[in-house]
Amino acid sequence: MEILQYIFGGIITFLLAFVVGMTFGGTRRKIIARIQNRYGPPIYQNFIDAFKLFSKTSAVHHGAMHYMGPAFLMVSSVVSLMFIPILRDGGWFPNLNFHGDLIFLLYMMVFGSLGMALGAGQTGNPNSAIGVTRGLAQMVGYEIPWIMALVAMMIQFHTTSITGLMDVQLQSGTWNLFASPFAFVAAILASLGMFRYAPFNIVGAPAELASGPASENGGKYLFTMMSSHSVFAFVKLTLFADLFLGGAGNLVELLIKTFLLYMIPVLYGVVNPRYRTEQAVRWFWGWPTVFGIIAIAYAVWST
Amino acid sequence: MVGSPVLFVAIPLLAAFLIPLMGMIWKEFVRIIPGLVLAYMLVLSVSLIIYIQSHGTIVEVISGWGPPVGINLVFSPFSGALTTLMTFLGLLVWLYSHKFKRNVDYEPAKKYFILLMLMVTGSVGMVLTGDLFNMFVFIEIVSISGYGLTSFFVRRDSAEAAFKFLLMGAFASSFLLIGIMIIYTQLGTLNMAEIAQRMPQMDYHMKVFSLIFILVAIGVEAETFPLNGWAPDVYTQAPGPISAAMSGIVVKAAVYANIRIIYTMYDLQGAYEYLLIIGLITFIVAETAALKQERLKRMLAYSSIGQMGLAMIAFGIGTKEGVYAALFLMFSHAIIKSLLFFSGSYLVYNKTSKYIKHVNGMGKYLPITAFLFTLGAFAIIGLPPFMGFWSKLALLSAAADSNLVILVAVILVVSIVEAVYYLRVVNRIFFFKKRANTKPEKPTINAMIAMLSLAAIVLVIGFYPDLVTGLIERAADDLMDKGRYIGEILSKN
Amino acid sequence: MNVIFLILILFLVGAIVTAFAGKWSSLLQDGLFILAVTIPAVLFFTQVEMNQLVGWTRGGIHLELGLTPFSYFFAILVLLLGVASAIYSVGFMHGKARKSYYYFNYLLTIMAMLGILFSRDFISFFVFWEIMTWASYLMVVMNGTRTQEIGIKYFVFSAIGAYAMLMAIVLIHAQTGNFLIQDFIDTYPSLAHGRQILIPILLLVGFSVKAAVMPLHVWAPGSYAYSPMSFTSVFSGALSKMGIYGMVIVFVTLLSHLPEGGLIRDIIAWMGAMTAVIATLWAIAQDDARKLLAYSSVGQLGYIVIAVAIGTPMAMLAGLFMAFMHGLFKGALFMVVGAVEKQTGTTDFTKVTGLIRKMPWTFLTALISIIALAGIPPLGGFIGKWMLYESLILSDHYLLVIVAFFSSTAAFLYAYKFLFGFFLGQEEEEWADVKEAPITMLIPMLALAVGSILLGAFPQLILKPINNGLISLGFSDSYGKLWETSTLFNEWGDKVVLQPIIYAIMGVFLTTLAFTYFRNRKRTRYVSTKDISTSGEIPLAHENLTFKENFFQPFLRAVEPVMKKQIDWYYREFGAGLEAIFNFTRRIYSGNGQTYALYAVIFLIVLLLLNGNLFGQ
Amino acid sequence: MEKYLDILEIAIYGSAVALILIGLYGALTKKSLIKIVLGLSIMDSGIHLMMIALGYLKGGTAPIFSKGFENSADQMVDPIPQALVLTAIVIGFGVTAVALSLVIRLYRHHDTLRIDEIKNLKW
Repeated sequence: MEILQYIFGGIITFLLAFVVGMTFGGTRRKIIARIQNRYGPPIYQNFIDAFKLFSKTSAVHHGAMHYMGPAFLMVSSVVSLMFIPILRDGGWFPNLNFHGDLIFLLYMMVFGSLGMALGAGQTGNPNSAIGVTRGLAQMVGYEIPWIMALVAMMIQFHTTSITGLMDVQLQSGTWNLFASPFAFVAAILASLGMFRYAPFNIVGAPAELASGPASENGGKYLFTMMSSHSVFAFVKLTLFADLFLGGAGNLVELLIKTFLLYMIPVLYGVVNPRYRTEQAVRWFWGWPTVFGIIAIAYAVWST
Repeated sequence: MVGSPVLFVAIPLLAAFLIPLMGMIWKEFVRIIPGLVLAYMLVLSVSLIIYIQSHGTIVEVISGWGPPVGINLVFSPFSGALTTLMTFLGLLVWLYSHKFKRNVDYEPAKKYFILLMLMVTGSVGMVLTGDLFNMFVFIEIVSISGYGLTSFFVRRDSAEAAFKFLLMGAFASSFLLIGIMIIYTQLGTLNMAEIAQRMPQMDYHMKVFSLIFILVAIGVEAETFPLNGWAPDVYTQAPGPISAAMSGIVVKAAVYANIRIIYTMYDLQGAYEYLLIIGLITFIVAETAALKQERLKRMLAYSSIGQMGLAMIAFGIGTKEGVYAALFLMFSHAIIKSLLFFSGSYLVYNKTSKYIKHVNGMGKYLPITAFLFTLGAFAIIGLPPFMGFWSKLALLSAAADSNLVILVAVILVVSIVEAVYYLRVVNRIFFFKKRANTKPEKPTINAMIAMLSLAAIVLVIGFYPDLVTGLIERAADDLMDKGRYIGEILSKN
Repeated sequence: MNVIFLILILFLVGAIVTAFAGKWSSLLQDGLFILAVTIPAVLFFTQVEMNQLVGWTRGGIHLELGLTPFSYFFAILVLLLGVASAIYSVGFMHGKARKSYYYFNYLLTIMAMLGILFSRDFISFFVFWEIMTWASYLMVVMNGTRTQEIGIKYFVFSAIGAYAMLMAIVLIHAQTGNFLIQDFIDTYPSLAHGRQILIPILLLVGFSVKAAVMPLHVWAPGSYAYSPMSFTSVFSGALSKMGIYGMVIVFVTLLSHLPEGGLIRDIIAWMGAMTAVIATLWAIAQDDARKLLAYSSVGQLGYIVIAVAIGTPMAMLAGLFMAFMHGLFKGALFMVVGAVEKQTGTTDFTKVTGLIRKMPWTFLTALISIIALAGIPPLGGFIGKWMLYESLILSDHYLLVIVAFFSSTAAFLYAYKFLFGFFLGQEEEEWADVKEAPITMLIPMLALAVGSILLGAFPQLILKPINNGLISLGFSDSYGKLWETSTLFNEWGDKVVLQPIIYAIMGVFLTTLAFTYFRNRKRTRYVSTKDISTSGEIPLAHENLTFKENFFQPFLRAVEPVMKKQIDWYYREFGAGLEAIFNFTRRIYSGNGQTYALYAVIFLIVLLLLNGNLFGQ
Repeated sequence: MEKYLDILEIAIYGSAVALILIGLYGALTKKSLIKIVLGLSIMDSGIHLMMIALGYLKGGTAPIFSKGFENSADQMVDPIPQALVLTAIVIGFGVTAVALSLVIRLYRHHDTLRIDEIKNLKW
């Protein structure tokens, strides 16, 4: 029966993440449009796109890995989702909350990129491969401040589990945003790269690479990829909220917190041009890493 | 007693005079008789070794004159072990060259075999003699036959090498005479045991002077550092088996003389340090010089010098372990270097210039010879489970036991250089393309037997060192026990 | 006869017999070769008893052989890889030159590795160590390419290591009077302080060379790359672990008694970390699969060194577990390269491409092994990494976490490059008739890949022997029960439970796959990689659609400053300088006989002038 | 008589040392092979002379036990150096002969007698 409970909880959580992720994505498009002085698509435009892709039938495929690429991506987002407490105090399905920790999550989160890259590789489209190499390079860039932030948290609060970190915030009454501010800054700066919005969108580079790794995918493949991206966005936002903003007691709180967090990369992206890959990598190894080091120093000092 | 040590000297000298006469009867006698003589010497020394294990050291007094006046030969565990080694190698060298010199005319062959026999005899004499002046005579016998053998090939630069050897040898013999003279005027005797006994009475400065003259003189033959300029040339130019005999027999005898003088005759502590330092310098200079050699035999020559340096270092440590290590080193070096010279000669057989590049690709054409050379190279580098390893281990162990940590480190670092140049050759043998103008020459069956028996020793001792360690240990005990040596000789008086 | 002897002698006899059997029949030789590996392996697992010592005396030195639980763990790895790679070798060496030579050295290497693990005294240890070195040296130079450079470099560094070890051994002998390892461990705490520091350092230098720790790693890339691939899988997978084996013993039994032990450990750990980073970066820059994997091996060994140097119970478990995993996946990956090399004749990424449909099983092995290498859950690689990070955090080595994590992330780059380079991308005409590798090569490859998966789900299979081994070394037993559940947890009580994770991953994966694949299966058709969308334009025949050159150029540009010069370069310059000096000093032998005579006279005069000082009473 | 013997002794020692030094000079500085061999011979002679001189006993007689001299062992010159010198002279002669034959070979091979031009073997 436990299995059924997991499956049911998983599906519900997935739907929640899907809806929230899609909506946020639509909002972003709208905001960008408005800032660029356009009218922009409606907020629900993403749903329409997804529905359209979902109902399309693919005529061609490029082989086994081509199929598996989106599946890998989906595994990464959904399994990560399962390990993240959506609401604190078990206010939502616990899923697999107690079975993994931060380091596990780190690896789970990069799993998708690699799987996707494999799928993109088999298509034989040079644009995909170029996009993949850029994406992987950028990932090495932002993982450094990101892991620094996480390690700083682990040092400071003596736990590597996400629920543990949430409990710490509950007990002390302060958010980690204030308890370890530098870690928060480093993590947020790293998150700019994770979302791959401008200025770090050279991976997809719609203009010249035809959206990079995704370029050979349409129909169901693209739908799978799109939904897993949305879920993944939700995963990241929820994780940030859990780690730094004390988690959320109910869904409304969760939505507000995640939306605010989401605005950071979105707004940063709107006002910035695009970096080249090596610039992006070096950018991440600049100030974000410095903040990361300060965060660790602060954590060591404060314990 | 199965025979007397005198026979070691008497039989070959007699044979040397008889061979030309016998040669008139049947030309093959010239080739066969030296072999028979060497075989007899080997049998004799083995049986004497067995004999002395139960009966103690043999001191043979020649023509009834007691030690201070007459000449005596001493067959102790130490000198006996060396004698066996030398005669064994001598026999192998003979076997190796027996057919090797087939294409050589009667006259040169006669000279070659007689001189070879005399060289072995002289070396054995150096080891066995208990008289300082007698030692000088034997050194001269070895040297003169060495000059002759070095210049054996007329068309090469062999005369040049021989002349350098002669020049150094002449200086050495002058110095040795001076040294002997000083000792005689001070102590009035030439018997080594008596000299050892009376040494404390000698004036300190005279003692040092005489020691220096003798050390420099014997150092020429023993290839110590500033005195070994002749050695690479001679090894390069002499026929292959003679190079083997030089490094395996002559130099061993010279080192023996060196050691006997320092350990038994003199009571100067500084002499050990001298051995250590000079040995170390010899080792370093020779091994580094070998690194960039272009000629195979010259490389082997420097390696040989370096190994003798190692033996001197081991003697210089001065403890029983050190002596044990040194003897083990001398033994393994004699065997392995002979193997290397034997197989190396065939790898570069057809070129008088003997460049290392001529061995390129020979592994394909001369597989067994190439394999034997590789075995020798691995063994001399000191890779287990071959023989060289145990001797090197003994040396390092002895040095460490005497707390000479730096020495251990230096030896090991220089050993890396040694490994490099040997492996470069091995790589060339197996993995380079044969050069168009080299012609592989198959070893004769005799040469093959000689090489295979050496290789068998390398392998067997490598897996089962106990075969020789007992013998070497007894020899080391014998050398360390100065009082017994003196007592045994003088008791014959 | 004791079974330990029997095993070693069987290998030795097998080596000789196999080498000569080739004269009669190639098939017989192959059969004998397989038997020569498997029979001792079977004997080992069925007959050898723990902690049973056999002693004998050789050359006046007392020697002992025996099996401890700790070496048992490494023996599993050696024999597993040894057997797998032996089967693979039969296919790989088919029709190649120097087969007898290969078999001989292969068996000798395996024997030497087992001998090292059996050795309970330093002399047998060193003897087997050196046999291993020269046998593997002969393998490295076997292809005959760049022997004077790669081979000599390998040997020189091996010699540096071995001689450092030998120095330590003779110093130990000077202290204890014998060569037994256990005696030395017992007397170690009572040694003089200088010796207490010197001996472990020398031993560590010796082991670091084989474990390819920077700055002694420069031999590794070349040697791994230029050996036959079937041997490299043992070379990198098992032989390098002998260094780890020694290091762990030194760390656990010696350095724990030393006040400065912590410092030495930290230095080694940092050296391991630097190795991991630098080697990973260089691996990314390689265009040859063999070299890529070679650098990758160095990098992976770096992690293992970090773990064992940190030396907390969890780190030790992590390090040894990673060592085992590395043996499995790197062994399989080298076999993959060998298969590709065998079928296409080259291992250059810029040439070979799009083999996935030609060699699907090879690709599957590569995929699984790469996932294990990258440390992605749920395969075994992740467990090792996880334990490493947790133990680093718990033991307050925060910067090391960052460094290790960085290189682990960067490893994704070359991991992807490996898969993409050979198997993905455009399917070129040139490789249209490449066939799948023969079955003898596929079976061992896939077996190792299955091993990676199996250890991901059931790490206790191997954590148990590791744990027993560490306890037998005298290691504190706070994690004694770790392997009983498949739950990994750290001292803070946080944990990763593997089974639900694996189920979740499989479930989601299959669901999505079903969603994209099974509903579309009938209606989609396969199109070649030429048939792709290029932003609406149809690619012309001459247009290059293969992206191979400068694969990670942007990334490499970002890290350019640290990759300007290889450490290799410094060694080369140093070596060249030394050779020049030696070349100069040998001019002492001027060739002029008179000069030599002059030396003699001068030497005499100098000695005479020095006399009193030189030969002091 | 005494004084005469003293002077003789000094003269002998002096000439021995002078011979050795002359020989050394010749062997070490002269470039001609022949001169080097000559130098070696001269040096040898000097050493032989010195050996004889060392064994000499002032006013001693020849070391021969003959009628009338049975009990005069104390007065005899030490016989051993003389024996040694005989041997050494023979050896020196042999070495010189070998040396000269080598010189001939060298001259044929190199067309020169200058030792600093015969350097095919070096380093």
